[in-house]
Amino acid sequence: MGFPLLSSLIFLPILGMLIVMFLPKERHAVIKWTATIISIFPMLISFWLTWDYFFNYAGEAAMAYVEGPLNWIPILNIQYYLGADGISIPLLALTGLLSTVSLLASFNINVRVKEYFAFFLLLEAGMMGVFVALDFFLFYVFWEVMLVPMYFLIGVWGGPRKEYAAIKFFLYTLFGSIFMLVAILIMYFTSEPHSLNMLELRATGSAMPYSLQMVCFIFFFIAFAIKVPVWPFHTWLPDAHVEAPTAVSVILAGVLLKMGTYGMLRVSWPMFPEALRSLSFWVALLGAIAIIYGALVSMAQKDLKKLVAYSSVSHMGYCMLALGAISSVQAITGCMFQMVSHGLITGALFLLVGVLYDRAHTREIAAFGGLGAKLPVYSGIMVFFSMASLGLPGMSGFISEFMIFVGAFSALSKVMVGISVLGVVLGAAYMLRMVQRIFLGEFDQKRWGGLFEINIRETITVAPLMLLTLWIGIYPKPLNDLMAATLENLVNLMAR
Amino acid sequence: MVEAGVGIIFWILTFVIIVSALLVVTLKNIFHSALFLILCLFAVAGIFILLHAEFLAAAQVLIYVGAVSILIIFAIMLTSNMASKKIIQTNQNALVAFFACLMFLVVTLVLINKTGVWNYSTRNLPAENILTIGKLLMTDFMLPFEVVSVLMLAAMIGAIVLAREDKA
Amino acid sequence: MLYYLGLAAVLFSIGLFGVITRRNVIGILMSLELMFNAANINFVTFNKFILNDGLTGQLFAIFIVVVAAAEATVGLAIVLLLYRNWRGINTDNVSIMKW
Amino acid sequence: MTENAYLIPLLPLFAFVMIVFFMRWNEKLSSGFSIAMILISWVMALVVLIETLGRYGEPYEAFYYITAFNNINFEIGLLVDALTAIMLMVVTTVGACVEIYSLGYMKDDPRFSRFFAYLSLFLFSMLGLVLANNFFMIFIFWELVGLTSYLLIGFWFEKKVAADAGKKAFITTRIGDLGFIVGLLIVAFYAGTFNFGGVFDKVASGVIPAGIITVAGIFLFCGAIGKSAQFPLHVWLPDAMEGPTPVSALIHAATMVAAGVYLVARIMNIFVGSAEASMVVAVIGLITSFIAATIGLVQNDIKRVLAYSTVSQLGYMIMALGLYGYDTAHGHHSAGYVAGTLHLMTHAFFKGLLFLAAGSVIHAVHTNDIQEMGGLGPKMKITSVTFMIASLSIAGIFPLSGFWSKDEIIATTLQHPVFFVFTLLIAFMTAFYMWRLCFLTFFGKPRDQHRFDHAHESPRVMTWPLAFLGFLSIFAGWVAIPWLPHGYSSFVYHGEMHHAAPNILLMLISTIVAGSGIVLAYFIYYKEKISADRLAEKFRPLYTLLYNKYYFDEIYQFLIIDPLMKFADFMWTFDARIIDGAVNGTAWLTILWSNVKLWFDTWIVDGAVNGSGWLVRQGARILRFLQSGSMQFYVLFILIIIVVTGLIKFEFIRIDIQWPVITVVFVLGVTLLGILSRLAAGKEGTAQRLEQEE
Repeated sequence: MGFPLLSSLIFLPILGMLIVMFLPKERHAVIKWTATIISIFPMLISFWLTWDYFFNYAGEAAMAYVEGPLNWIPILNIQYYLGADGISIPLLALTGLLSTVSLLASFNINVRVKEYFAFFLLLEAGMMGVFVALDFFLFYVFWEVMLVPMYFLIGVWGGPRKEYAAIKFFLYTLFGSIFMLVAILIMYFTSEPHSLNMLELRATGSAMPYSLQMVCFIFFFIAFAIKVPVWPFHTWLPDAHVEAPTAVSVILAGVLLKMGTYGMLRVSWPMFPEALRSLSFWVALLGAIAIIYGALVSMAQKDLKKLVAYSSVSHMGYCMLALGAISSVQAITGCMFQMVSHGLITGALFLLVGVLYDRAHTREIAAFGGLGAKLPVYSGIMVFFSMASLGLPGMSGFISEFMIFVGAFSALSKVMVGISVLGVVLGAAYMLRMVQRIFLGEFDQKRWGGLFEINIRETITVAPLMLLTLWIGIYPKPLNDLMAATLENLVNLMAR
Repeated sequence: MVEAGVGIIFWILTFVIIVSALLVVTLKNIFHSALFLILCLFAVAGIFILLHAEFLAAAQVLIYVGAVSILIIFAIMLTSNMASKKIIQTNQNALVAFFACLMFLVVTLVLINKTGVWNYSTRNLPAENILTIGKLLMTDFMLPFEVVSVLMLAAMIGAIVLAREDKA
Repeated sequence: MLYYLGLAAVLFSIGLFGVITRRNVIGILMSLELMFNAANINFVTFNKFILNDGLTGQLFAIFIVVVAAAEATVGLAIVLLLYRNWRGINTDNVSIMKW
Repeated sequence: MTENAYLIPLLPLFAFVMIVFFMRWNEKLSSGFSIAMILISWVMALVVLIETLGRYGEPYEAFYYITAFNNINFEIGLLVDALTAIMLMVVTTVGACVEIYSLGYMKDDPRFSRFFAYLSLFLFSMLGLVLANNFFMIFIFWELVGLTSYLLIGFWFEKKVAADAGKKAFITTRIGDLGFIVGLLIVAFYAGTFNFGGVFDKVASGVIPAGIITVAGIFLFCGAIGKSAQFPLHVWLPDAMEGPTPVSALIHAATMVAAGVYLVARIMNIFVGSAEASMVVAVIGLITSFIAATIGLVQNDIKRVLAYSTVSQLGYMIMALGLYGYDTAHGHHSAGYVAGTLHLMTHAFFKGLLFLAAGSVIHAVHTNDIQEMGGLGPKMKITSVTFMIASLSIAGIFPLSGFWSKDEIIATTLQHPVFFVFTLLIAFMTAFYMWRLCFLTFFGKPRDQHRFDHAHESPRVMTWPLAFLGFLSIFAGWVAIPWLPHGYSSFVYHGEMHHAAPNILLMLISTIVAGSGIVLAYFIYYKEKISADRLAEKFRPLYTLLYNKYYFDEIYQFLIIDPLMKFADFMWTFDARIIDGAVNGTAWLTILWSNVKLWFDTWIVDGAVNGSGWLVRQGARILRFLQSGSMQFYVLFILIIIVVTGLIKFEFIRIDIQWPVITVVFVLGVTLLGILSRLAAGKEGTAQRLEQEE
């Protein structure tokens, strides 16, 4: 075993947090740059992992870069056990990238700078940890660790209703976590000898009696569904997104939501095949409802950020639809694609909304109009991502949606998929309405004459997202190959 | 077991020591206290001789009586005003302290008394007291000896540094 | 032997009393010297009556004397310093290390 | 050259990239580069056409990249057959003409470079669409042309109508694409491949049930309905005329809207496999064609008339293709395929020309309303002449190119009487409204003197493309003259080659019908023998209905958009009130419960805690006297403790209580002692210290 790359993904941000904590409080610039530069290292490591995995491990489904298991709390058989495979690697890279990008986008934070950046790095550590943990206890710990900085980031630096949003987010997620904890405990006491090793528990789970499988599956599902969020557990999301500062919204949309779907793929799907088989239809149904419902609700929004937030609900609905199509590798691959692409696109949309908000101090769609003439570059980028979000070919959103549809069509009720496709039209409708009302039409010179164009730092933050969106959209094969073996294995596990 | 002559001398010395020690701690004039301290230390040197520690007695006289006491007197003369006898030389703890010390003394004495069996030595001390000490210092106690000399040096330097007038 | 020990105990108690009650720093130093002497007496006594061989007790006493001398030196230097800074050497005035 | 055909779309893409990133600040450079690229593409398309002719239309297929994915192939490849070659030619020709024309038309626009960038991007997508060899790729380019269409319609986005029109176009076509996607899903599921050849093999081999083929065909046709503006999704195309006129000419007349027709022709094998689907196609085409033609009769906006004419002609082509599928499914021979594709080509040329000429007129008089024009013929010779050539062509007058294609379509409908009658009726109406346009615009007296005085012929960059397209409008159809031994029909065909015998009677009928339409227009709008107003008065309800385009927009607004928005609002309220309300309600209940607990906590549990805290505080107030800072005091303290410990330890005092009690009593006692001693003397000491400090 070589250098513990996965551990360093977790502990570098923590180290960074400590460093930031020891910096003098008033030196804002120093703190900002330190945090950003530190966060570049995990990003580079995650990129290197992607690269290395692609060339050396992508063909096999086994865990790579395994660290441990080291006994951590031996009396409970809790281990420090990390590993990565085809479904965690892309998400790690996404996390690394988005963390750096959002730190870069946080440079306009001016109150309690030190705390903000320290929390942010802690958050990054938590997210990385969730994606690499192979021990349930460890997984749970990281899952919760991430909540705390999130709570403060929303609650301290958020918008006008930040306290409400933060508490709602925290309690809601915690509510779900409790179910997860119970399910973990059930698993723990069922396994013989008692174990918390996720990979070993797959065998335990599938050997459990049907009723117990159902209970565990549903408990896990509630925990993860709240995080995704699956309709009808989604109402924390618009509040949290809208009140959170820009960078935090980016992380929320880009990474946190993925943890729910990741959890399903990593934990509950391969563990309880029987329960999964009898419930997969309902999962897909929830997904289909979320697609249509999210799109409709976001059509009715007047607040730009809320619109994007509800579009997240709709987009994560695609993931759920795909997760319901358990027999199709294509759908599951599409789900992974959608996770990555939603992270990129919605992350970028939030960044851009933040850019506009910084200048105009309002997010009301009706307040704008004709910005295309005044801010051509900004409008161009925003239109680009709107198009990506509504699934224009040549961008990642299209690839993922199409894969999901193709896969789901073969595995699920045709009518349901047919109805879900409506989401594509509705998506076009709300995105275009938004674009039209903000960028097209008459320009109000008196009110918005003072707006200025997107600056270099902001452009740098969205540029990588743009490139990746295009890359995945035009040449999705590498990403597909990266995950193919793992997903095939997963589908086989689900089909047990 | 104490021989008669030695016994008389011992009691005299004891008397001197206790009285002068009491005066040291109670006299209002600190200068007088210092003088009684010298007397007390002399008497202790006598006790040492009684205990066959001739070299120690000599060292006691030289170092304590000769050096330390002079030093103290110097310090007294440098610092306080001897003429002002009004200064109360004891603080508000005196009463409590007195009882506490008395109790301590009682406890200690009773303890000494209660320890019934002492493991007396049968042999006598080496005859050539000074010779032996010298040998021991250069052999078995080499290291402590050196350490003590370094300590002395450090104390010296420290004293100089502390007592130096600030130029500023 | 018990008398010697008794003497030491008395001397020690007196020294202790002095340390506690003296207002003057120099007075405290002098009381300390008394306590050292009490200890020395003990050492020498035990050396004479208990120790089977050698002069370890006396050697210890010698070291104590030396250390006492050093302590006196430094202590007095501190006294001088205090005097210069505070225009007085009463301990009451040095008790700034309290709440 | 054919093997390098992929360069044809890539060159405009290159132009787009170069303009966006490097040239956008230099208008001349960007427009010049863009035109150069499309001209090279044009030359290459020409070479490809000649090579394909040399192979007698033998298809050429190339694969560049295939990835198998859960038994479905995703691939990127080229398919060049005769249809493709001709479409390439059409697109590049019209594209080149339009770009050159735009040099003049868009001259003073602030976003000049961007216009050329968009045009290049569009040409890339369109050419890619034409060259695609599988459903997946065609869908990708399908969406991309939709995007560029959106961008170009909304090019003058400061105008709200333009922005609205762009959005409407995108969303409406997207509704069609919805069906297209479902069709693709069906194809992928049942055929397991997206490749045209592969799918057609599966269809032909009968592996796929007939019902599925019908459903798939109809769903795929939905895409064409959206893109080619067929009933009931035709409403976006007239609105799309808010875009710059060159855009209307290129995208909304000649190429993109033809993509739907191209798609139907391309996947003809599926329709051939299902008579029902073909019939749906044919009927939709006929309805569209008829509706659009009737609306076109009464419109006053020159571009809208042309737009409805486009819709109508597209319906024609679709109908012809549908009838071909229907006939072939029943084992008859039919000229429909040849007719549809031929009309696709000729229509592209003359409709492009019509729009460009109309643009030239609009450029001169700055209005779209034909009621404000009139008598412009002498002032704008080239424009008016070319416009009239195109009008003759679209009306189907011998021997212009429109005649040959239209004649073929009418020939196709011979076996279907209903279709035949309507087709002739539409041909009549087409001739009528086109010439109504001509007479009102170029002949008679000027109705708005001010605008008339202002009018002038357009610059040469605008008239030359007109002349070139005029040339094509006359001669392009000649390739299909039935007496030619190796004409169009021996080159572009589906299934087996079928050489129809020329039907002179039919040609005569169609010419007479078209001619009578022109004559009627002549009497009404030139000679004014029959008053148009009186006619309108007489048929007031019909006129109103037509003038308001059968109220399609209003019906959609009322039946679909409004309910949808209401529903969206309702969902939002539902979300905020019910779902979120449930969450918040739970929170409220929890808070209520916790308030009860809070009371309990405050007074009982916390009371205990606070009480102890209070105790500690009070104790600390006393105890702090212990911390005197006086060394001597500490020593005394230690001494006392040692003494007491000694007393107890060595049993001077016998206490028969447990050690904790002893400890407590002992500590308390010592503490009190110390405090007392401090208190006794504390004030004095403090006072002294204060004195010293002063």
